[in-house]
Amino acid sequence: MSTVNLVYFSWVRERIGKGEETLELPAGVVTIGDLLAHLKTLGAEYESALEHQNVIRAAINQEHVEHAEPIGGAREIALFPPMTGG
Amino acid sequence: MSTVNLVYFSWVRERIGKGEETLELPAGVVTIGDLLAHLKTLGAEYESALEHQNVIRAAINQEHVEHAEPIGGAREIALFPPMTGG
Amino acid sequence: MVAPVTVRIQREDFDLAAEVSALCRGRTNIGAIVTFSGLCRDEAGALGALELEHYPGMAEAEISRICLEAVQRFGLQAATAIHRFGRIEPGQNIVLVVTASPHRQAAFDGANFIMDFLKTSAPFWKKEHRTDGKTGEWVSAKDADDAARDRWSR
Amino acid sequence: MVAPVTVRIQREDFDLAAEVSALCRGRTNIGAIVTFSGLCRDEAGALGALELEHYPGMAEAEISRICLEAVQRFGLQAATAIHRFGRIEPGQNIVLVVTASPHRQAAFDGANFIMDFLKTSAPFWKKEHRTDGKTGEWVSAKDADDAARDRWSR
Repeated sequence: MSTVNLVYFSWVRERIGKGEETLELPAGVVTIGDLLAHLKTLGAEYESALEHQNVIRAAINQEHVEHAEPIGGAREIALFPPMTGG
Repeated sequence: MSTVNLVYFSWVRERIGKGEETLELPAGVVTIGDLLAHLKTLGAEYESALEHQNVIRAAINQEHVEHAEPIGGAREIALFPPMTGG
Repeated sequence: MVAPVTVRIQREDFDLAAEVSALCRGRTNIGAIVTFSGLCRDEAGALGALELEHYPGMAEAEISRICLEAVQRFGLQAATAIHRFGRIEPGQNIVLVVTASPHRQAAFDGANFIMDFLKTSAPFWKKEHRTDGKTGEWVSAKDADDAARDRWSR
Repeated sequence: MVAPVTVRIQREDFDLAAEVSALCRGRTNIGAIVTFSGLCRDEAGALGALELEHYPGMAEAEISRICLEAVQRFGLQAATAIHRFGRIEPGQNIVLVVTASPHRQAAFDGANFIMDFLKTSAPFWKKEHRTDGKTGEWVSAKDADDAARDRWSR
């Protein structure tokens, strides 16, 4: 088990119903992809937020990463939709 | 014979030694190219200014033209080096 | 010499002229300054306001990375990027980018590059508040923005 | 509605912020404003000043033609171009271009296009006054500027 701070933005945040949380991750959760699959088992709000898994973007310690990226000793993992700034 | 106002800029003006003049053009002067050839017969200062004839730019009535352009009833013809504004 | 990259994420508006002056200060060989201001459009009267959400910390970090890459890639003398968050109404500023270079094309390309990457990589999200009072929708990312970014990797 | 193209040839300096404000006035759907400021470089201390000669009348006419073409080609909402003449010292402004558009790439391309054509077609000539007191040389036109212009006809 490892502990990680999760932060959510935009409609991912709205659908999950909170902006951040701290979770214990099971040993099988190695990559961002594993994390998304794990979160979807936690309830309908996660399922709704992460339904179209391929559009979800992730950042580890405030840097963009692919879904295949190992979580390693991440302090903070962020999940959000494609960005629309500028 | 036709009468035309000529204006000169930059080193064309400096070498000819004046910024403008009014000239009577002989009937054989039909194009800008003819005009340049005619001017070069008027003295060493014109020869020096127009020596490299292909770099000289021309405008008729304040619009850029090629050397092959007929002068027609031009009110004002300008001769100058390549531009270096901006 | 001031550090070549200035990045700020702020709720308040910015002052174009002040940012250009700040970027020029102490530099005597600038030949070209390009600014890009991104404004909130009124969408023919349909849009009441945008609400901009951002990821504090990462927004600064990501835009700084983009600006530094632009400085190196185009040989810029300096670059400034300011991105606002919170409620922004039509006609108001959203983002400012300023680039300085001895030569004009580098300044143009640097600002264009920063905006293309900022659009697709800076962690900001826009929600629309419509004048008809309907609940706002989140603005969708555009494929055209990805394409604009990808042309720089050619 | 203000006319979409504003062109001025003047001895005095210009005010970037004032020109941007003037161009925005009465327009509520601008999404992007790009400005280009061209400055006199100090050439590592060698340059004392530039003396800019121009062809009065044609300078306005030619820059107006360029701006109108940019407005039509890129669908700009407005364009402003101001070119100074007379003595200009290092660090001082020479030229300003401002473009406005609903979308960012049109604003960037419009300003870039105007500058490329202004460089090669607007009747201005620069003479250098050097700090070593030597008689100034006329600045030569650059092939690179012709090439920059010609890429727009592709």
